[in-house]
This record gives sequence, C-alpha cells and structure tokens, in this order.
Amino acid sequence: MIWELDMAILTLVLFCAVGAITVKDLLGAAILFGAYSFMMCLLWAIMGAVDVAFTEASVGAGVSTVFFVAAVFRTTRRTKD
Amino acid sequence: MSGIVATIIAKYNYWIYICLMMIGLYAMITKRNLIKKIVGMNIFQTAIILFYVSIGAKRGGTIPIIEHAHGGQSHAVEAVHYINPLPHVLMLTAIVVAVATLGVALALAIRIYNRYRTLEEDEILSRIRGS
Amino acid sequence: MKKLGLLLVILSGALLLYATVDFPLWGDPSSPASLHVSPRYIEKTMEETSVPNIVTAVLADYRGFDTMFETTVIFGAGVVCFLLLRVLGGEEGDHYYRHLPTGVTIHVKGAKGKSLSGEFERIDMLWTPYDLVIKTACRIMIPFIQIYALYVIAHGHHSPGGGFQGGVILGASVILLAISQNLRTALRRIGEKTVGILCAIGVFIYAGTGALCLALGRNFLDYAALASVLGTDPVTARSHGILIVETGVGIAVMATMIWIYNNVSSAGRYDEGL
Amino acid sequence: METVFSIKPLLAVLVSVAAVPFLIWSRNPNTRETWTFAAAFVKFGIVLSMLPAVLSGTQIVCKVAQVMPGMAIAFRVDALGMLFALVSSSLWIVTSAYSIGYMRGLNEHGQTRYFCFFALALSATIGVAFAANLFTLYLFYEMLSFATYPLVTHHQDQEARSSGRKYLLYIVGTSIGLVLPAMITAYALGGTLEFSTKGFLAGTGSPALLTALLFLFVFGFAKAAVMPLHSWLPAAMVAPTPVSALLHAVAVVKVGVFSVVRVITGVFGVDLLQSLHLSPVLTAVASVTILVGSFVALSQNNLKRLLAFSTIAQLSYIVLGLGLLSPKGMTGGILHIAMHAFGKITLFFCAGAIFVATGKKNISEMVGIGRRMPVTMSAFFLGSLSIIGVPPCGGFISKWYLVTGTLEANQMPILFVLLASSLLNAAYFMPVVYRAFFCTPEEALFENRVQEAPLFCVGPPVITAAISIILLFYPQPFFRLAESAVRAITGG
Amino acid sequence: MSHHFPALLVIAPLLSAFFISGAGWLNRRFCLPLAVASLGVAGLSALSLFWRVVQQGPVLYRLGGWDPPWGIAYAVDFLNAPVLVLICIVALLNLWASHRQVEEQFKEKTGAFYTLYVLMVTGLLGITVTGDAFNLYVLLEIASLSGYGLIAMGEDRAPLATLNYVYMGTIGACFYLLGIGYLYIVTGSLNMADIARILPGLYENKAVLTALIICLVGLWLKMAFFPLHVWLPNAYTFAPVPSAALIAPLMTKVMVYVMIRLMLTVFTPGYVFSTLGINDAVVWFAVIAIVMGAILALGQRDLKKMISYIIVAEVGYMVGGAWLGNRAGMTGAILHIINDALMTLCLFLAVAAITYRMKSYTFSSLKGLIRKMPFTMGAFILGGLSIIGVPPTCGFFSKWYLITGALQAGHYGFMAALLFSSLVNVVLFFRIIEIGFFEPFNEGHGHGEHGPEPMNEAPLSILVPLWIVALGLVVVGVYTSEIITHVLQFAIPKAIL
Repeated sequence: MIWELDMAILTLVLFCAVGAITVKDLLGAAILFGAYSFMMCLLWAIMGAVDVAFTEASVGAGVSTVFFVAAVFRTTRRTKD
Repeated sequence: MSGIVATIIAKYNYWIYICLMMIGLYAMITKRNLIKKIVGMNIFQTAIILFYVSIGAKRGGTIPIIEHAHGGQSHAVEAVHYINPLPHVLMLTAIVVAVATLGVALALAIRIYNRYRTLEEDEILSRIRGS
Repeated sequence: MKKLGLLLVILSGALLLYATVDFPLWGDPSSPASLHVSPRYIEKTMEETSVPNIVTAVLADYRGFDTMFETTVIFGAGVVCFLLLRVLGGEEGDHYYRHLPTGVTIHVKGAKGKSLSGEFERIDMLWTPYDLVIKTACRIMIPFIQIYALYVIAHGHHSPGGGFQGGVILGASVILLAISQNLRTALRRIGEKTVGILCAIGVFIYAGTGALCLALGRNFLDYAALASVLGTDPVTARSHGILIVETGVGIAVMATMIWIYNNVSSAGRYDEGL
Repeated sequence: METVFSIKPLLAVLVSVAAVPFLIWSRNPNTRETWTFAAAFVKFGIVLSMLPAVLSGTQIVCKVAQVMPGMAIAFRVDALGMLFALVSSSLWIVTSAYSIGYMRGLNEHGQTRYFCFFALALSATIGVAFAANLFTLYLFYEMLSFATYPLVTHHQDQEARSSGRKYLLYIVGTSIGLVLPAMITAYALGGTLEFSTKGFLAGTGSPALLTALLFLFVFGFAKAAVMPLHSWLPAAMVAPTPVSALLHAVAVVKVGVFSVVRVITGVFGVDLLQSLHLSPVLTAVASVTILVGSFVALSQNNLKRLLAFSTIAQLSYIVLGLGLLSPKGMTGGILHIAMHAFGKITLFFCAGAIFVATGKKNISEMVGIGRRMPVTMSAFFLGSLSIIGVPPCGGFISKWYLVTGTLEANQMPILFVLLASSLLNAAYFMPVVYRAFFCTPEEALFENRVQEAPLFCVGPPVITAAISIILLFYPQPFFRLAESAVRAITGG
Repeated sequence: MSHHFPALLVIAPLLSAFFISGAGWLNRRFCLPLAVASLGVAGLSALSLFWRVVQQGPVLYRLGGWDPPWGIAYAVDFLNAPVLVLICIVALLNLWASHRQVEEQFKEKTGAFYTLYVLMVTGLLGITVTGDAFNLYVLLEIASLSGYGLIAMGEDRAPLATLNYVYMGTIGACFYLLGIGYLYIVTGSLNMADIARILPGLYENKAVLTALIICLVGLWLKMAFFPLHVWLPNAYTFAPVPSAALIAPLMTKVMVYVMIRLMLTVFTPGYVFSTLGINDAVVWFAVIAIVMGAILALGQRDLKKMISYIIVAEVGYMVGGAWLGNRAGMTGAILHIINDALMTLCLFLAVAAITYRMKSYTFSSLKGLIRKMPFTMGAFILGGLSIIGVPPTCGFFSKWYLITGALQAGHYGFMAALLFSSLVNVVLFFRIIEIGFFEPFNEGHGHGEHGPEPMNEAPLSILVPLWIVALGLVVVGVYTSEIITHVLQFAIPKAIL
C-alpha cells in the first residue's frame, strides 16, 4: 500500500462523484459514473482488496455503465439539474 | 507536523467515504431527475463499500490469497501477513446488491418515462395533477 | 428542499464524522476487526477447505449462505426487470425489413411480425447502418473474452475472481455482441426463454448443492457431505463443492446480466436495442 | 358464601346469539318471530332457573377463557346481576311481542336485521349483568354499543345518520377515552379486575388518583347519561319505538347505570368511598342531573324526547341511591333499576302505540286522545304514576327507600331534591294525561275513526303496567335480591 | 430431518422460486401448486419449530456446519418463532385469496409474479430467523427487491411510487449496512450473539452509539416511522391488491421485529435503556407518528390510502411500546407485531374482495355495500373493530399492554396518543360503515319492505380466507394469555422489568 497514491486517487474519486451528479447531461453523468467506479476499483486494488476490485471493474465500471447508457438511450439525455 | 500527517493518513479514508456518502445522499434528496437520483444512490452504496474495504486494510499485509506451492505442503500461515478477507466477502455481496438495485431502478425509470415522457419529478407530478 | 437536504446531509455527515474519533487507525493490524473473527479464516482456510484464495473460501463456504442469497438477489432483479418491462405479444403494427444484398427496405403495415427468408433482416424504424470495423473486431474479441471468463470462474480458487466476476464477464461478452451488432442477433444466439431458465438453473445449482448436503445428512451447505458422492476426503470435497457452486453463480449471473440488459436496452420490446 | 360452578350464565348469554343464524335463514316473518320468541323464553327460563339458588345466597360462576394473565372472560351470578338480568330478560319477551306489532303495523324495512341486532344487544346486556370482572363487563358493554348502532339508525335516513354519529361519539368515545385508561390504571394498581364485595382498590393509590378514577368511570360509562354526557339519549330517540323502549329505557341506559353500580360496589367498595368522602360529590352530580333533566323535560313537546329527559333524571336516582352509601339508600337505588324499568317501558310502549295508531309524536297534538285510545292512555297514566313514585305503583317502593336512605345518611338537601323531582315529574306527566282525557269534544284533535293500535301494540303496555302495580304489593323477588345485594356490599 | 427445520424453512420457498420461474416459461399451471406446496412446507417447519421452542427452548442451526462467529447461524427463539409462524400463515392465506386475481391480472407473467412472491416470503422468513447481522442485510435486500417488483405492477402511478420506495428503501438498507459496519469495526464480529457478548466493554465508544443511531434510522426508513414514512402510502395504495395484502401486513412488522431484535439481542437492553438516555425522545417521536398517522388517515378519500396511514400510526404504537423500556411496553410491542399483521391482512383482503367486485376502492364506490357484500363488510368491520381496539379482538390486548407500559413508565403523552388514535379509528371505520349502510338514501322514510337488493358477494376463494383471518383476530385475542405466558414472556430478557 502506498499511501500517497491512495490519497491522490481518493481525491480524484471525489471529483468524479461531484462531476457525476452535477453535469447537466445524463449520458455524461453515466460516463462520469463509470470513471468514478473505475477510480474506486483502483483504490481497492491498492488496498489489497483484489476480488472486490475485480468485481467493481467488471460490474461497476462495466455492466452498470452499460445499463446506465442503455437506460439513457431508452429515455432521454435531458436533465434540469 | 508528522503527527498531523499521520492522523490524516490514518483517517483520510474514512473522511472521504463520508464525503462521498454525503454527496450521494445529497443527490438523492435534492435532485429532481430520476436517473440523477439513481446515480446518487450508486455513489452512496459505493461509498459504503469503500468504508468496509477500508476496515479490512492491514498495514504490512498482502492480498488474501495464500502463497503455496502445488502439491507441496504449505507452511504455517500467520494472520498478520494477510489482509482481513471478511470485509471483502461482504462487499462482493454488497456490489451485487447494488447492481441488482440499479437494474430495478432503471427499469422503473424507463416505465415512468414511457408513461409521462419525462424524467423530471416535478414535471411528472404536474402531469399527474393535470390529467 | 435544497436547504433542508443540505442540512440533513450535513447533520448525518457530522454524526458519522463524530464516530470516526473512536475508530481504530486505518490499516492498523491490531484493530478488533483484524483480531476477532478473521484470523481463523486466514490461518485455517488451507487445512479446512484447501482453497488458497481466502476470499473465495469465505465467500462460498464459511459464509456460503450469504452468497447463495446474493445470487438470489441478482436472480430476483432479473425477474423484476422482466416483470416490469417486458411487453409480451404486442407485435402489432408496422414492420420494417431490409434486403441484405441490396439494402432495400420494405415496410409491412399492420401485420404480425413474420420471419422472412434469410436474405431479409428485421429492422426498426430508426435504423442506422453498423460499422463493419466494430462488428468484425467484436466478433474476434468475443470468444477470447468468453474463454477468459471461463478461466476466471475455474481459477477462482487460486487467483482473484470466481463465479461472480466470471459470470459478469461472460454476460458482458453477450452484451457486447448485442451492442456491436444488434439485440436480435444476440437473441438468436441465446433466446429469452433460455436466459430465463438458465438464471433459475444457476441459482438452483447453488441451492441444490446445499440441499444435497442436507439430504446426505449434514447441515445445509456443508460440502463435506459431498465426500461420499465425489469419492474424496471431506476437505477436498469442500474445495470441489466451492467449484460447483461457483459454476452455478457464474451461470446465474451471466444469464441475469443478459436478461436485465435485454429488457433495459429495448424497454422490454426486444427490438434492435442500442 | 357458597359458590357453584355452572355453565348456565354462559348459556343465558349465548342463547340469543345462537338465535341469530336462525333469524337470518328463516324465510318468512312468522318463522323469524317464532325464533325470536323461542330465544326470549329460553333466555328468561335459564335466568329464572338460577333465581332460587341466588336467592338462597349461592353464587354461580362460570369461567370461559383466560385471556390475559390475571384477566378472564368469566361470569358470576350474584343478587345484583340477577336482578338486572331478570328485568331485562323478562322485558325482552314483552318487547318482542310489541316489536312484532309495531314493525308490522308500520311495515318497516330491514326487519331481519332489526331482530338480529336486537338479539345481539340482549346477549350483551345479560353479559354485562353476569360479568364477574371489569374486563368482561367492558367487553359486553362495547358489544352492546356496536350492536345497538344499527338499531338506532334503523331508518337509514339523514336524521338517523347524524343521531347515530352522536350516539357513537358519546358512547364509544367515552368508553375508549375514559373507561379504558381508568380500567388499565385500576388493573395496574390492584393487579386484578375481579369484582369483590370490598373492592380491590383500597389502599392502592393516592386519594386524588382514586377520586379521578371514580369520575373517569362514572362519566366514562356514558350510557348512564350522567350530565354533561347525556345528550346522546334524546338524539337516539330517532330509533323505532320498541328499540327506544327496551334499549333506552331498559337495556342500554341501565347497563350504564349497572356498570356504575358495579364499579362503586365491586371495584372501589363502600368503605373506600366513605374514607375518601366521595359520597357528597357523587350525590351532588346525580342531583344536578336529576333536577336539570326534569326541568328540561318540562319544556319538551315531542313525547319521546320528554321520556328521554325523564329517563336521564330517573337514572341518576340510582346513582344517587348508591352515592348515599347507606344501606337503605342503596336498596332503593337497586330496586329503582327494576321499578323504573317497568314504569318507563310502559310509557314508551304507549308512545309507540299512539304513533302506530295516529302517526303523532308531539304532545300538543294528543289532546283528547284518551277518549279514542282509553286502554293505552290508562296504561300511560299508571306508568307515569310509577315514575312519579306514588301508589299504587312499584315506583313508590324504590322512592320510599331512597327517601329513608337520605334520612339515614342524614342528607337533608338530597331529600329536597327527591321531593322537588317528584313534583317536577308530576308536572310534566300529568298535563299529558289530563289533556288526553279531560277536554271538551271541540278541543279534541282526533276524528272518530282513530282506534286503538293493534293487539300486539296495546297488550304489552297493559301487561307492564299491570306488573308495575303488582310490584307494589308483591316486590318479593326484586326486593329480596336487592336486599341480599346490599347485604353483600356492606358486609352486614 | 427434524433438526434441519430452520434451514428447510427458508430453503423450501427458495428452491421453489426457481421451479416456479422455470414453470412460468414451460407450463404456467404448475406455478400456483408449487408456491402453495413450498409455503406449506415452510409453514409446517415454522409450526414445528415453534412447538420445539416452546417445549425445549431456543434452537441454533449452523449453516455449512461452521460454528457461529465464523459461519452463519440461524437462531430460533421465543421472539422470532411466533413471527415465523405468522409470516407463513399470512403468506399462505393471501396466496389462497388472491390467486384468482393474480392469474387474471398478470396472464403470461404469472410465473414471474409467483416467483417474486415466494422470494419475498423467503426474504422475510430469513430476516426473522437469522442470527447474523450481515446475513440479515442480504435477506432484507431480497425481500425489498421482490417487494419493489410486486408493488410496481399496480396502477398507473405505481412505478413512480415504487421508485420513491426504492430510493428510500435503499437508503434505509444502506444505513443498516453502515451501522453493522460500525459495529464490525469495533467488535470484529457479525454474529448477533457474539456482538452482544463483546459490546459491554464498549458502551462508551462513540462508534457504538453511532451504529445504533444509524441502524435505527435505517430501519425506521424501512418500517415507515413517521417523518420517514413518505414512501409508504403511495406505494401501498397503487400496488396491486395481491401484493399489497402480502407486503402491508408483513414488511413493516418484520422491520419492527428487526428493531426489537437489535435492541434486545445485539445492543442489549442494558445499553439501549440504561446507558443511553434516548428512550423518552424516541417515544415522543412515536407519539408524533401516532397522532400524525391518525390525522392524515382522516383526510383520505380511499380505502387503501386510509389503511396505509393507519399502518403509519400502528408503527408508532410498536416503536413507542418497544422504547418505553419496561416489560409491559415490550410485550405490547411484540404482541402488536402479530396482531397488527393479522388486522392489516384482514383489512386488505376485504379491500381485495371489494376491488374484485367493484373495480374500485374509493369511498364513493362503497355506497350500499353492506347490502351488496354483507360478508365482506362484516369481516372488514371486524378488522376495523380490532384496529379500534374493542375486546375480545386481539387489537384490544396489545393496546392494553401498550397503555399499561405507558402508565408504568409514566409516559402519559404516549397513553394519550394511543387513546386519541383509537378514537380517530372509530371515526375512520364508522365513516365507512355509514357510507356502506346509509347511502344511497332511501326515499321517504325507508318504510315499506324492499324487494331483496341484488347481493353481489366476492367469490368464496376470497371470502373463506378473509373470514379465517377475521375469526383469527378473535381467537388470537382470546388466547392472548397463552401466547404471553408460554412464549412472549421468555422472549424479553429478565433485565427488563
């Protein structure tokens, strides 16, 4: 575990999260959410939780994002906030 | 100075998880777009997973897969050498639950969109009142 | 509303922060969490289950019951998505077909969908041509993804991974097919009914293994009971039992991921999808 | 005191419930009425069969179910309960006959429903009479409230609806809002709810708490119509007259008073009340109700409303008698349950008979009616004499005992209240009778073709009036019951 | 076999869920028998477990053969045995009553509906029987997730109501998970009994306090405790009746059970009632919940919504009773779990019968209903009387204990709230009776024998279960003493006086 790396990624995660909920485009939010998940996955890999990281990489960054995109595609990208 | 740095390192994970959780919660409470709320919900859930994984972290421990040689008898295993595996197990479950909830929530959002042609909660409510 | 929400959030955040004061330090090897229950898993896994990946052992054996329900949650989500979104039998209306060699589009009005000969392809009104590069690249990638997924499932005992991750990757490979070509192509490979039944079968393998242990006279999910069936000693039987249930998890997760994707991406109409 | 186990009390309670399915399934009115009569007679028979045992000082007990630790659905037949059960079960027979005449005479709708709920209400009344503990009493008290609601609102019109609302608001509101907490407090204090001759609350709580409890009970049993919780009774007069007669002169209101009596004697005990010096307060409340009720009755034009206010006043006689805490006074109060019942039901029957025959409800429209309906109005006269408390009617006895009770307790003001009330009674009843009989032919408001109501309507008031007279000369069963009840209460 | 009942209890419905799901694709006729059979097996297991607990005391079942703090254990004791029986009975009766409607409404999706139905029951049974705090979370998610599916298939507005439920429910479940995490970080264990063993040394720890608060808030969200109830009325109102009649009686009640379980078994009464000083505050919250629930119920113009708000008030009863901190209050709360589930089931089955015939459940559609559907309305009134708290129906007895508890604790506000809500319930139910009884008004004075108006009762398949429940209300009421002396009194630790 390298704590400098850990802290840097933690901060990045924070940015991604804020971005995902503030961006005024649902597709953008979905993609930012994917990035957020991927950052999380890195974080967990650093902390030694390899299985969790693996799962998050395939589920959070992968399938969840696909679901989001599919749902946005089926509905609308428009959002007021 | 080093004391402060040590404290920050020691608790930074927990602080960030609280921040993330609050971001998610805030999004769920105040956002009016249904999908945005779902994004908030996922951030919220992931933050809790981060919290659990942080519990499991162990300084000087390695990933919880025991080093062994095929066939050969493995040497005695010491707990301090490996990261606590239990939170990881729990969080695998939590991730699965999160994606399951996500699927259901998105399905609901799509149905709502098909009915009202919008995802904004206030617009939906005004349409319900209007009809 | 915004202000109230902010206040609530700050309040609960403050409560949570307040508690961190009494937390053990991050990564402290002598924290209660590292001392009470988990050491036993680390120290005894090899001799009790003969699985080096402790996470897999705990996941599928010590706390195998949790995992069974975790898989059930996924299965339930699949059923819910199907129940909510799937539009059954609503095939009335206009249909479009494209003649593959020429690219001519036919518009059939007000009839039930019928399958024309292989030269025609059913399309949606908003049809965009597919990119040949993507199509081909994905076609090449998909088998490798699938083989990797099988490896992840099978090698979960020794390396990160296991039924769940492998299942998701397997499902993702089919989803990739649906994205790169269209949903109908994917559905021809693995149909709706197959997916639905596979889902149930996957979880059933898990729960059924548990029930088998029960029938063989041990407690539910006590894989040691399988020793007599598999002809091995109890510890190896545990290892094999874990493999069996991981396979079940893999099947269930794969099928459910596909199922949810199919319903979400087509809003339950099972048309072209994304 | 000897105690005998028997399921007779339970049977007495259940017999009318058991009749309900037969009532529902009987296709024609005659079978239905036969079943009603059968149930009424069986019930009366069972009650009567327990009389000798009770008179000889035996208690009959029957425990049905233990519902909570220290709390059971149980029956115990003692002298007080026997007296009340005897009155109500015997009057059910008469009222059934009267109901048939009245309902058929007016061709009312929903008669099956009417007879069913009537039977249920009677079950509840007997249940209250035989209840061995406060919980059983409360159970049947509530059952009675809900069983009488469809009877009160029988006409199903707007007036019935609003009266029904008022009825429930007062009755159920007080029983849940006042009695329930009082009962739970009593249970928490005494650890039991079983009635006993000495009460179970003595020495368990501070005087202030016990006083508050007593008033929660007295006002909580709003069926007793103690002011200021009386105004449901005039409102409930929208019900068909037989219902008013049995339920609002006999069953419902008497259940309220009976519950108060039970609480005073069985829960608190005379000694406790005496040591708390609550007698003056109780008697004061009762006196106010008596006087105000009588004054209001003076100004009523609707005959049934007049009777209702008269009932309000008369009920408080009973509370008053008990509140005196002297043996004579209590005997008078308990006897008044019976005496007032026979007198008042006669009056209601007469009012109903007049309505059936002429369709008139108001006193001002009844000038000269005595010439057309002499039998009915004679019965009315006798009934009113009983209420006023003059010979040759039974009311005299109870009033006599009440008066001696006041002397015994040395409560002169109460004596004046009783005398004033008697005068007021005379003042609102006698004009009715006078105008019915004594008027010039020109003043009479009736044509010649008005005749007596059908036999089923006229017979019952005659019977009850006759019983009223008989009771003056032969009050033995009731008198002995009242005496032995008082003996048990005072421990003498 | 008999000592495997704790596992069988959960496994039978779980396994059948997969078969039902398969049968939904292959042959839909098998769905219902499979569901009935599996719930029957679960019910028998629950009954025999209940019997064994009463006879021999608590039962522990080690899943996977691992000892408790390491593996997951099922613990059946005096507290959850009756709840298990209750869940099975409610699920079976409702299945019986609603299968006709399900098949008419869901057609091709019948299989999926029954799958979720059985999964929901599995989840609820698992929540109740488990002795592992994290396992509870997973089962909670199963129950909630299938609940979302069941609710969302209702009317037009159901998906939106469900999505709100999903948001609130997820926050609730996550809060619970977080609370368990806080406990785990200071104790290192997930087994309830084990945590309780370690906890006494940590009473001063801030993380334990926070864990308790977060867990409670999470559970209150799930059980719709007053300010957190906003998801409930819409979700239950717009849900299809068969689902509402399963979820409304069970979900909130099981959550109350979980709260009591946490208070008694995990955090221990010593900590919850003595070390912390929050009893009074929580009871006052309950008072607000009861009063507001009652007032909001008064404002409703349809049956389902009215009952939903009554449930909100009833949750206040149970939370308040549990937090009074004395034996009577706790007894009342546990007893009310059972009673309220039966009462709610009775009311919802009556609503099911009404909806089946009238196709509507607004007040205006109830006109003249006592004539048209006398048996349904009879059972409905019986249920209403129980909610009001009239003896000998069971509602009276739990109210009795709750009020006794309030008296002993000197909490007169709670007592007043209970009485107030009883009075409001009188108004609520008699308003319905008035509509059913008086309207349409008879012309004239209602004189003259009418020809018999057409009676249009619901089918027997609804009426019979409905009346079983309605009579069950009285039977449970009469047997209160047995339930308390043989079961509930052992469920409450001796430390609570």
